[in-house]
Amino acid sequence: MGCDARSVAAAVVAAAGVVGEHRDELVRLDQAMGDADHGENLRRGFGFVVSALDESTPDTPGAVLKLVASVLISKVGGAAGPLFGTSFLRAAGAVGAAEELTPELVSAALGAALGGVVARGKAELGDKTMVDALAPAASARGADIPTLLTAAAIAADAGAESTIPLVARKGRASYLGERAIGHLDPGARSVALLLRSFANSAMGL
Amino acid sequence: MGCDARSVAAAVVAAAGVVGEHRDELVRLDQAMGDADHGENLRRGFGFVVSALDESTPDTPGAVLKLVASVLISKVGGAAGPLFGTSFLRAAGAVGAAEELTPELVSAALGAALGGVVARGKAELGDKTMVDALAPAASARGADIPTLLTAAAIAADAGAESTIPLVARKGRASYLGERAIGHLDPGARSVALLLRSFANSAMGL
Amino acid sequence: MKKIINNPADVVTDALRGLAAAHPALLRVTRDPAVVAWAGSPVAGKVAVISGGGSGHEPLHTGFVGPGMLDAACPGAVFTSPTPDQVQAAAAQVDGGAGVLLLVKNYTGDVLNFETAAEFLDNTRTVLIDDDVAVQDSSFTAGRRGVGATVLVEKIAGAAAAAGADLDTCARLAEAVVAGARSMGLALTAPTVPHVGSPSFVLPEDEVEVGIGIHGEPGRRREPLTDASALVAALLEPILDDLPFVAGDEVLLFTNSMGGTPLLELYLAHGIAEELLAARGITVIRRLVGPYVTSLDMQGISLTLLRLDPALTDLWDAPVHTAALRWGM
Amino acid sequence: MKKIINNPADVVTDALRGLAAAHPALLRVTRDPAVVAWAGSPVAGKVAVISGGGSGHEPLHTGFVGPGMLDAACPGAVFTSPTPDQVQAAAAQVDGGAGVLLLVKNYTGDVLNFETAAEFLDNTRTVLIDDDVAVQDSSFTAGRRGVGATVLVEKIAGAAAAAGADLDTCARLAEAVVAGARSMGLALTAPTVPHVGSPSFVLPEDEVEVGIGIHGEPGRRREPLTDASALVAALLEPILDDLPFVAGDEVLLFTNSMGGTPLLELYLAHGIAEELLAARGITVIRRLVGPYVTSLDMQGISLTLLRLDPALTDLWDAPVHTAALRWGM
Ligand SMILES: Nc1ncnc2c1ncn2[C@@H]1O[C@H](COP(=O)(O)OP(=O)(O)O)[C@@H](O)[C@H]1O
Ligand SMILES: Nc1ncnc2c1ncn2[C@@H]1O[C@H](COP(=O)(O)OP(=O)(O)O)[C@@H](O)[C@H]1O
Ligand SMILES: [Mg+2]
Ligand SMILES: [Mg+2]
Ligand SMILES: [Mg+2]
Ligand SMILES: [Mg+2]
Repeated sequence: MGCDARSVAAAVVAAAGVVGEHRDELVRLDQAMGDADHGENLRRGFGFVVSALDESTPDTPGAVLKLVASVLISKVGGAAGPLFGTSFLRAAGAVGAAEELTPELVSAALGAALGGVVARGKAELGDKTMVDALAPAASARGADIPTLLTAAAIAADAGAESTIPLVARKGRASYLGERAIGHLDPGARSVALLLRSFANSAMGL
Repeated sequence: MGCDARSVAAAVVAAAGVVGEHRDELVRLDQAMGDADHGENLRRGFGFVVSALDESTPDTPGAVLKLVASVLISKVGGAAGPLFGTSFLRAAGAVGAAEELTPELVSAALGAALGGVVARGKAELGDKTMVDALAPAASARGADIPTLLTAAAIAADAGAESTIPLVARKGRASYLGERAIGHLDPGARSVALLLRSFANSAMGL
Repeated sequence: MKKIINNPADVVTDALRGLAAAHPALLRVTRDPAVVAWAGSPVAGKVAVISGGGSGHEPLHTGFVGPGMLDAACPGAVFTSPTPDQVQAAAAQVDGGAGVLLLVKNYTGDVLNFETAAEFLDNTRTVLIDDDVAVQDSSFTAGRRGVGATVLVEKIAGAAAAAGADLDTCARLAEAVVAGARSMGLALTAPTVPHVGSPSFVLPEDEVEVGIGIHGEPGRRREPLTDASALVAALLEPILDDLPFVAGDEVLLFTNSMGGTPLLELYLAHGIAEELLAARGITVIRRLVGPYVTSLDMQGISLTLLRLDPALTDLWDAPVHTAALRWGM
Repeated sequence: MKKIINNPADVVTDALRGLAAAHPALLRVTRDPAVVAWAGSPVAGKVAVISGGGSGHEPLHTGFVGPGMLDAACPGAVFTSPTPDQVQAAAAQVDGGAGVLLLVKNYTGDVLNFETAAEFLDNTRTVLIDDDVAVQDSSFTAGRRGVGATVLVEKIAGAAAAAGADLDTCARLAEAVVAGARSMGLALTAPTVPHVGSPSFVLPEDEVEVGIGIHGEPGRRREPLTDASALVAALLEPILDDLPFVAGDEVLLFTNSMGGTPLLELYLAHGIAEELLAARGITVIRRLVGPYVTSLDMQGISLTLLRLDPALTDLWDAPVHTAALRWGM
């Protein structure tokens, strides 16, 4: 009933399902401001992730996260591939070789994930990107993993919603100027969806 | 009050006006079975004819018809250019150097026009072409020119209508097979329009 | 109608101005009557090769003017064959004294206008191109229309003329290409003719027109929009059966976009056609893939197969330099 | 959605199969990861030039692979930049030992994926292409995107590499082209992405999107659909003002179709642009007219101007043999 490699892998598989369910929504969000591929990119990417996890489940939570990272980086492309990939890679680094995750490790992983996205994408809060969802999520705290991830998911949701009135300064939506106002950022939405799914998985532990 | 060069030229100018008014109708007819240019071809061609007649009116009816022929042949292109052009050229030949047209000459002109179209286009009655309007028109008789041309116009109208149920064997509509059934042939329609206009001009003599 | 044009009546003239500007060293473009001639013409002692037809099929024919292909092209109004005056003016410009070969797509208008011009010209030969198997072949009708094979005829006859072949030889080779080439096309959408302003026909989202020509005329029949494999097979089967093409044949496969179909789909269709031919034991030894015989903005494709022999293959491979087709120079 | 495709998820793979079939002697196409390489690569001692990006812009980039231009192209999913694996595989295939030049359109996804690949490669230089004046240039944003200039960068850097220039020189020339090139585009219709099935945006019959990119993203603003003269001027003015281009400049003018716009309209637009430039005292000494940087079936055009000097002009003129651009060989 601890959060071991198997639980983390199961959570990733569940998240892949959520991505699949929301594929069309994410495509539509990206169609409004971008190139209409975000939902398809993540669906494709998490499809490969599930296949990879089917073949072999790594031993530690960190190794699972690293596998997810390498599949996303090598199979997705676009902005989402490297950014999500890097976030999982940094998260893997943060949890190291631990056999089971703790709230502290999860918190560290979220912070590292944010650091990775910012390092790669150079976006700041308010640039209307996934950072607007991930940054508040990384600041969430909780005494246990379900509580922590639920708080993170709620923060990510609010952060994603906060992108609606913004003009974009990074990513494809930055080409639109004022016309980006009124639209939810697809990457922020997918961060929120993933965290909500992780929180739900954690509740079931 | 006879049918001299000036009357023939005036009739041609009036016919050009009718072509202009029916340009869109002829385009639509040609759009249904062909390439949607018949009305535009005739409008363009008769526009050049009017300009040519503006510059100088030839001395005889035959010379007017010959001028019309040469403008249509050299400016229109498509099937209509050579076919209408040849019909006017043969009609010019039939009326020769006469100063004024007589019913006999008009009748000979219509017969020659038909002969010209058939010689060039090799269409037979029932092939769903302008021949289906011109052939019955060429058989019309009348004691004076207005009567003759009115009979010809009525015959051409009926001939044009008779193309509706036909499958085409010549021209672009022949590519459609059974799908040509139910459509009026644009060239037959324009023959009928021209003859109706000539009849109206003759009435006003 | 959404088009990048000024006055619809002037589109051909305006486009010719742009063509002349874009290819100043290659082309000599004259107006009234409109002729696009190779700047290097006339070449004394060389057969002059001339084609033409209605505009709206670009790059056909103007994009194929240049050394190794056409000496001149006569662009008519949109979808309207050119006038005899244009053909006569073209011949006057490019005739090098060895005769003039007129390559004419088999449409009533084209045939009549070129025929009239030919009456005024000495030493011409006319070859009619009629490769579209969608049209029933019959001596009682206007016969088959000329479509994709036109590019192949122009290339091969042009190469023969460039190599010094005489008029009869050039005409014989052009006829050989016509004899060995068959085509068929389909449309997903209709073109919009500038002087009309509305699509030439209306096609539901789930239907294709099969057996279309290149002038926005409806096709032989409508069929459900199926997947690419079925669509390509529906074009290829009637082509193969018609000549027929048989196992052991060496062919050129020309996969043509009608204008609005993007290269991604075109190459996809081409790949399927190659696989179907391989399965029949027919060897594709040359290919052409692109929008070469178009119908304005129509979405759709056509396939053309030409049976090759070594002589035709060499002529296909010979250097050519035109706006739309270029290799070896 | 009306497209000639089988499974929407397979369009790129299926199209690559057709591309390979169509150009067996020119291209070596590998899958997993997808790479289109010149069959003659690697050339020992020659700088390898690699580009890539999302699919749906054909012939960019795969149509520009061959001697005198790209050694390899990495086609991503439709409108999705390729993965680092593709770039690494391409480099492994075509690296001739003299270094690898990566030509990257400035989009976040392209930059990040090529950057990741470059971390694994020795002796690479990356040049970012960002020529679209429709995007405000600012250090706080993702910056300008790469559009039409990409073809010019690929041609000129490819020619330099073919001529034996070293990696730094090739990179410097590519940067010179980026520095001297500016573009802007407009759309009359939106593209339909295969995996989406509906047009990327909906544009009324009487409006155009001005300042569009090549991924179906909306433009900077909507404007009434005016005549071609006004549309061309609306693209050209911001381009001229940006560099700026001034009287006396010698330029290459690239009039590009976004895919669905027929050649008739494209040449018409090109003619207007030539006239506007002549009126400004800017001399067009080279041109490119055609659908080279497309956005699937989108109707629209873009203009790209490049200020030329004799060195760049010579490299532009150098022989090239690719599926989409070919001369001198
Ligand atoms: N520089 C950046 N930093 C952080 N996130 C970014 C950046 N650029 C883009 N994104 C995120 O990526 C999302 C788009 O992903 P996707 O559509 O898959 O890639 P692409 O933009 O290449 O098509 C955006 O909604 C945004 O959240
Ligand atoms: N062989 C023919 N004989 C007589 N009339 C013909 C023949 N072919 C076509 N036509 C007539 O020409 C008309 C079409 O003219 P038009 O649209 O101007 O030319 P095109 O078919 O070249 O576009 C048809 O409606 C038909 O009446
Ligand atoms: Mg996207
Ligand atoms: Mg017509
Ligand atoms: Mg016509
Ligand atoms: Mg993308």
